[in-house]
Amino acid sequence: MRRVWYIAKRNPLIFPALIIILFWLLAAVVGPSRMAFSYTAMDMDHQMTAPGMGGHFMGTDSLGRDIWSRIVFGSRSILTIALLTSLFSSLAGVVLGFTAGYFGGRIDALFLRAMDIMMAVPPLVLSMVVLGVLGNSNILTLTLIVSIAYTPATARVARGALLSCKNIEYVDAARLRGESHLYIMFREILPNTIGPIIVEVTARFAYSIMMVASLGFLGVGLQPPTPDWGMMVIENKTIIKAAPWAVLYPSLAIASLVIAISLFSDFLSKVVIRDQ
Amino acid sequence: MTFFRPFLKRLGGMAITLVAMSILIFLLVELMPGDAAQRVLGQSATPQAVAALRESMGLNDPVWVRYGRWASGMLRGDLGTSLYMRGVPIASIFWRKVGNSLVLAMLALLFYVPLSIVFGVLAGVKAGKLTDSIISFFGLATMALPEFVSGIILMTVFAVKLAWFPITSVIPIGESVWNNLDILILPALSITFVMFGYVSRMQRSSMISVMNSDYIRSAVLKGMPMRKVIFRHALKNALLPTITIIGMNMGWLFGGLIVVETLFGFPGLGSLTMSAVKTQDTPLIEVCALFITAVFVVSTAITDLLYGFLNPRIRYPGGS
Amino acid sequence: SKSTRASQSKTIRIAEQVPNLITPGVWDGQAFSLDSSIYEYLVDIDTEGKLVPALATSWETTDGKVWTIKLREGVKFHDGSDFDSEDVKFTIMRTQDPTVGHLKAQDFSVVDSVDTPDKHTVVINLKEVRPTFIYQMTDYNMAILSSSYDYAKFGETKPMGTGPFKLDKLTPKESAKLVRNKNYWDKGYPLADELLIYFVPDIDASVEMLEAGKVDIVPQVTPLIRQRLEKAEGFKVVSPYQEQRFISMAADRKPFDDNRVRLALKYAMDPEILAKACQGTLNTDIFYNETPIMNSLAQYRPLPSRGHDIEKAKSLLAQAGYPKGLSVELYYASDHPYSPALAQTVKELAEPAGFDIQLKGYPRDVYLSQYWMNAPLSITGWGGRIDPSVLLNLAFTSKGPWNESHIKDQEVDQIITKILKEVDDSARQQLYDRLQEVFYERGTLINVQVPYLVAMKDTLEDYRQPITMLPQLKYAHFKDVK
Amino acid sequence: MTSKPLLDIHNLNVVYETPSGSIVAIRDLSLELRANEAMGIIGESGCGKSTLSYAILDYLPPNARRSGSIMFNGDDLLLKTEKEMQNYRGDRIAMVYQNPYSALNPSLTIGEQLDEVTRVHRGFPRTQAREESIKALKDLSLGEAEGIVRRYPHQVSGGIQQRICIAMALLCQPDIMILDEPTTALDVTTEASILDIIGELKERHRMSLIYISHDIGVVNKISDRIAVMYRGEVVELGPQEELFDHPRHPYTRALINCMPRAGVKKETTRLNTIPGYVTRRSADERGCPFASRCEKRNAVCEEIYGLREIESGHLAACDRAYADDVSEKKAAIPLVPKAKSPAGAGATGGWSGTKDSSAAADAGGFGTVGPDTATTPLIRLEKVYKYYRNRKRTVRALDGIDAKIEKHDVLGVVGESGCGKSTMGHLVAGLLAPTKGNIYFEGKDISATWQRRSGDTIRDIQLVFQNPGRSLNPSFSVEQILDRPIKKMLKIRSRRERRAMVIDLLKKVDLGEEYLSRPSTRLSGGEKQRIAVARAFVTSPRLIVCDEPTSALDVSVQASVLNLLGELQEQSHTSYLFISHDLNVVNYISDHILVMYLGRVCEYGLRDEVVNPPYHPYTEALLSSAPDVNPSHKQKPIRLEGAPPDPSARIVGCPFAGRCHKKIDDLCDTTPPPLKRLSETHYIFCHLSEDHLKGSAHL
Ligand SMILES: Nc1ncnc2c1ncn2[C@@H]1O[C@H](COP(=O)(O)OP(=O)(O)OP(=O)(O)O)[C@@H](O)[C@H]1O
Ligand SMILES: Nc1ncnc2c1ncn2[C@@H]1O[C@H](COP(=O)(O)OP(=O)(O)OP(=O)(O)O)[C@@H](O)[C@H]1O
Ligand SMILES: [Mg+2]
Ligand SMILES: [Mg+2]
Repeated sequence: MRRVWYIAKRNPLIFPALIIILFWLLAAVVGPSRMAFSYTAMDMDHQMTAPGMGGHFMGTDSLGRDIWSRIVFGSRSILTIALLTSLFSSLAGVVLGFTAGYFGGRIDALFLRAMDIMMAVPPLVLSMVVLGVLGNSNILTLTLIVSIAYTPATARVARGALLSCKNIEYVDAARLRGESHLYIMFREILPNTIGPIIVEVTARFAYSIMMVASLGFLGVGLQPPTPDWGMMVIENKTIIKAAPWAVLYPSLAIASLVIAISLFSDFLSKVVIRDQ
Repeated sequence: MTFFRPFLKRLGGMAITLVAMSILIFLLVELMPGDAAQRVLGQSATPQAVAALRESMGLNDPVWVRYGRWASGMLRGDLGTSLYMRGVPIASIFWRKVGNSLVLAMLALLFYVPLSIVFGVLAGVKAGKLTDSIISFFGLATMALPEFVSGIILMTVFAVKLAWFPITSVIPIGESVWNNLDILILPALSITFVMFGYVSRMQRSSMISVMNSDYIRSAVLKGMPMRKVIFRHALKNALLPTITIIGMNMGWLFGGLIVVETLFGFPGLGSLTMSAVKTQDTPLIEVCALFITAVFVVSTAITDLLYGFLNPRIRYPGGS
Repeated sequence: SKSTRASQSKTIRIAEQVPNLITPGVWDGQAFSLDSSIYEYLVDIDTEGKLVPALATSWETTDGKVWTIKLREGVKFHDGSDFDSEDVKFTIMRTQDPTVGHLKAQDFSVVDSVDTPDKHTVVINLKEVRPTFIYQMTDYNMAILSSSYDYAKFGETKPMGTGPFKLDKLTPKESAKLVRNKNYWDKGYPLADELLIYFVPDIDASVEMLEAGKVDIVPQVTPLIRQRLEKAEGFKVVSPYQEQRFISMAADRKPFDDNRVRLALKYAMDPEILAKACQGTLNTDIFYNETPIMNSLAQYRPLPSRGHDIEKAKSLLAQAGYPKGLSVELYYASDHPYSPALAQTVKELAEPAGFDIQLKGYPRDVYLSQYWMNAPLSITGWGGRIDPSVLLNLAFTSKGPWNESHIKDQEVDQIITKILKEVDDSARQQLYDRLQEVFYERGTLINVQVPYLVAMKDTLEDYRQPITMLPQLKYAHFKDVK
Repeated sequence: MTSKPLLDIHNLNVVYETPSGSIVAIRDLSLELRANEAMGIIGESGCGKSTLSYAILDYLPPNARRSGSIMFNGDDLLLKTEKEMQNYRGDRIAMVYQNPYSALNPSLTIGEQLDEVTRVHRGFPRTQAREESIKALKDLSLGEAEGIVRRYPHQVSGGIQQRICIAMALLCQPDIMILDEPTTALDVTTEASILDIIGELKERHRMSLIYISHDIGVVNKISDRIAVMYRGEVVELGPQEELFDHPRHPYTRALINCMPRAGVKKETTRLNTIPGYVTRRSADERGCPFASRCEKRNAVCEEIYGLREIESGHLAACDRAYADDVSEKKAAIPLVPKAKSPAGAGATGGWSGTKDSSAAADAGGFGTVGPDTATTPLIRLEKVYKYYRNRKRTVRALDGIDAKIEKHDVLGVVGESGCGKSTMGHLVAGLLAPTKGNIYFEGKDISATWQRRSGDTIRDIQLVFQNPGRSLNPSFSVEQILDRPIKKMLKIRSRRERRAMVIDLLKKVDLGEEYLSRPSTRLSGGEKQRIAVARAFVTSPRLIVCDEPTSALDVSVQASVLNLLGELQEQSHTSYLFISHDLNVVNYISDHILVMYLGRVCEYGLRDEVVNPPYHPYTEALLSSAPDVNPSHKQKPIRLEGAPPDPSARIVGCPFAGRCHKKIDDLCDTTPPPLKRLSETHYIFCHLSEDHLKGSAHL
């Protein structure tokens, strides 16, 4: 704890980052129920009004919808997807990477080759093609695809983490008392690799947000009127001059959340990586 | 001999990856809902017309026959014909766009590689100081901004407000990218933004670990001036992981191109892929995806070889 | 530098959206600058909306069954070959070629034979009476092609017709350069020397190019862009014609097979709000009705406004067996002007009545090729037709190839058949009146009429684009340049 | 002494700022180094030895602060700027440190790294610099210097790398050379020859040395004066002989006494230990740094202390150092004699019996060994081969060795690094399976890995690893670590019963109940190793394989662990396979000793037979190289030329032939050495005659 505090003091940016993350979490959990406007409500007397007018804290878009409500509501879907993808991909990554790294040999070679192949397609391209193929995307497909696209990378991280522990003597000690592979992998090794894996999860979290936003921007993300942040940016790009807030605030939302999470992830890696 | 062996091995590995990848892409795209023939003829076409087209397009063959035909076409350099622009050979559109994208990618590389290495080294040498904090935060922030956000920012500042660069990156008719490098600046900068973060952070941490290494201690304690320590002793070793990262991120670069090219309307591989997906032009999607994959695989292989070449431990293996 | 400036101003640059198929016959409605400048039609429509001669100099029919058309002499195709009656015959017979997948196949199946008594006369024998047949020749897919040119092979890469401009260079998915056709029959035209067409997929990017002075014309902009450009200096946004967004309810499946559900949706709509969502004003530039007939047409008959009545809608739904409301998917083209805004507004308006609408937006091409015609509820853009009958047959008879709402109403079928054959104008109008009543009572569509918008430099003059949707760029020129 | 000191450190303090507060690494340290003097600095790990050396050259991490003064030739180094320091480093003061491999830049050739020293400090042109470099290498008796300069560091062996580092330090003929544990990472034989060279060079170049080591034996070989450091302070300083003969400070005494050394055996002696371990020192701590571990501490220790001269040139920081306490003066404290254990009886058994003598014969003359199976040994290795194959090469880690361990017996295995000691241990423990050959446990074939061994066998053979930090799972508490094997192997369900057993085990290894919930990361090295030992004893095994169990520990901790292992062995009659590269340790604990070289056996016998002539030339070399605490034993080591051959090469003759100082030309290279049976229990593989083997210059 004292260590954490010491590191935090030397990385003061972690404080605003934590506040921002907390803010968005809070927004996602309780925000939507506290909004003066529903995220789809069209206030046709206030189309593209500037922030502050007509009770619209961040102004409205071309359909008179409240930007603030949409952003707050949007935090829900983006955080859900990002959380789920980072968890899924890490889970799948840990299972795959651990299995491959632990058993080594042919399994590992096969795994590495498969991961090479999967990694050869950039995640964004893969997701875009698949979502394009599927046509319509919802939270489930989006989560699934982004998770799959990210799994090879997390699997490699997990495998690397496992390999750094696999040949340490306490693993041999466990073997010599006849422990099962599962026990060794998940009871002996996992707790010691949890640091890099958690760092990876948080990093994935940030990447997922960027990815979902980018997919929204490319028009293969969630369907309107779900207020997806990336989609809001592209939707309102036309009115960037008439109503810059409609582009600015969603962009700021994306940027603040991703930067905050990246800072957090960075901080976490400093805490977790002991020898510094 | 020592140099050729890994080369051949890489080549074999590359081939396997590419073949597997092509199968994957082909299957994935062929599994698209909807019938290609129907798509060509539209919803109002008669079933006979659709059936006839199916037959003539060879869609009735088993999937592996179709894959074989497609793959052998690819090997011969025949990229097939577009489904959407009926009868237009893909090659006639494709290579020009690839060329455009490569110019853009090269320019971006030209921007971000030296930039991120210089700043990464600087941050690494000044680790813990204010310079480091500023560079690191800037790197993190740029990295955390999706390309389209940084692209829009760049666009509003440099194209709309200052009008230094064109707002869209359309190539004037009858000209090539080469005469219009100004249209590339903003897209290249958007990519630079994102990649700068990755590469400079990598460079920083490898610089730090090198600067903490025993041989740097040796160099300092030999009385070498700081300049010599950094440039002669540290940099060569600290660059190795960075080179790997740059090579590995080629895939990322192309992913980024899709967003950036779409945003700036640049006629490159990225926007071609995007429009292929939007029009569900399956043969074109396949070619684009395969090409991006190939770029990644080849650049990874080159990186590996380069790494081996630059690293004496791999170049001259074995003890005395 | 003077000369470059002069030549520049004789060059018109257009930012089109990505071209669709270029070969006539299968166009579903995009990239018309390229096509309409290369190809021509037998007849054109002038600024007053009247039919005027183009490649045909005159046309006549005695009984509506045999049509005799005189062709213009001295017209040459871009490849130097002469235009004659064989080419017209080829163009018409091509509609029935199954390998083409011609979109006018249905309409021209009425053609029995085409005779070419001499090089400049064509006689078309129909199987049935069609008093408005000549209007079919204005359809954008009926560009006159050369009988000696291989369109299957070169149609997409080297399009060739008799139009005022010739293709000079085509970079697929990027740009096209068209140059003045020196042998053009209409002496003095075209006024411009060159047309440069950029295919820019993103409408915002196109507008930015316009603002940056890189192009002169951007067709098919949204009302938001109009607002934006109107604030800036040096641009104008014109609306050469109105187009329609049909909110179609599929009559052949649940839930819209029940007219009460259709009525419920109609009662839930608020035309004022829909107009605002389209960034316009109701009955000024946005119109709303429930029939396929545009307000601007002579055949249009106003019907009483239904009014926005949620209670009524609810009770209708309850009567139809949906007391708890229902859930339905609405398909639309997410990158087509007005459609996304309309879709979201329809969803929002219908919600209080008990409709839970899921939006399914797809890129226009995907939408058209995969979901259109196959959706319970959809929003599709429809251009106007100079004569409504052209559209009616296509989209509202039970056999119509583009019958997206799957309406199979005997009375509608009968009325349309009669309209097609009816020679007498007032009798025909009575039929139209009845047809609109039927649609008001039990129709399958809500018709939101929206302006088609073209943004351009304000120095550009005589941009003509009649309701056929085909721009007539041979007249376009810059203010001081002749 | 009257000569002006070359280096005068005065009241030096070094403080590190860390997350858990400030740590004083050097405290009020004063030290003088005279010209042409070798100063040895010893102390346990963490006493600030390295910090001192870096403080002199101003190469401390950013979180360190220095104060005081370091006068070099009249200039205060503490006041120099970074730029000015560059003129001292590598030119006037040079340094050599522990790990030669990582100290050389992997991407520059050796020549490039050497040349730049003279190019920067002397401004030599390229060719002259290169000549200079080659000369320096030749100075260190590196024969093929012209070839070496063109290689990269990874292409030469560790011993050569260290010589290169030394050559690099010598290039500008520095006034002072600081050596920070330069031989710790090297084998004893290499260490010995490098120490030898350093001694020679010091005389030749007339420079001063600061030699840092945790090993008294090593410092002893090279130093004129010795400083003993403890927790950042010099607690005793004096001429080498004087310091060893009359250590004044309790810490020095303890340090000297806890080293196992020639003549000290477990049957007769218990090693001295220092309770506790080196703790970090916070800024506000007062009093004698050693007080908390000192058996003789009194109230005064908490307050006054300070280095005072006791005799001329001999200083100590303890008030009792003045008292000429006769009983404590000598390093050799009377040690508690212990009864010889009955285990020795088993040691009279014969050489690992080879039933199939013809097969043995073609593998190298084992045929002379008669079947001697009066008693079945606990473990018998029969012609065991272990090859590590990878794509590039095959390492012959074990090349057909025979060995045996008697019941209630300790077999010590010694040999240079890489000779296959661990491999042998792992084969016995079941982590690996032999490539060829058999391992018998009480006559039962167990040549398989743990996966195929029966539960009984697994319980009967346990393993203690070298690095205690790595053998305990860092995310478990002490109780979890001990509880799991009880549950898993003894199948005891009751939680309460298990806990009682755990407490019992802890008691066995002298740890209290309070350790139960301690996370294993918060234990000192010695405590960790105790827990590891306790874990090995969970199943009351018949055999424990100890793979260098003390080599990662400080001498004081090593002593306590060795004591513990010895005691437990006495009590439980367990047998040990005790692996170590340290002959002194093996000598202390073993009943039998097996000397290995390159995967083969050189010599086997009762301890006293092995460490006394006649012995195998390799054993002789090892013995002569082993550093001894007692300065009177200063001896000329037998220099082994070159490094051990490539373990993947197939060797026809004697593997040691290439480095043997008694080699009989061709014969050794071409014919495998025959087995010589020198007594019932003593075997040697060598071509030399027994007389020849006896007639050595050693001792
Ligand atoms: N950068 C640092 N930050 C904080 N504490 C440090 C740092 N470097 C060393 N220390 C601490 O300072 C003390 C002295 O360390 P030093 O390395 O000088 O000891 P040493 O005697 O050389 O030990 P060893 O024999 O292990 O090399 C130790 O307690 C160590 O943990
Ligand atoms: N897993 C392995 N793969 C390949 N070679 C190995 C492996 N393990 C050990 N070796 C090689 O086998 C030889 C014997 O190794 P081993 O660890 O048994 O030696 P050791 O005597 O214990 O050495 P040390 O004193 O350094 O621990 C060495 O040359 C080593 O490099
Ligand atoms: Mg040290
Ligand atoms: Mg070992």
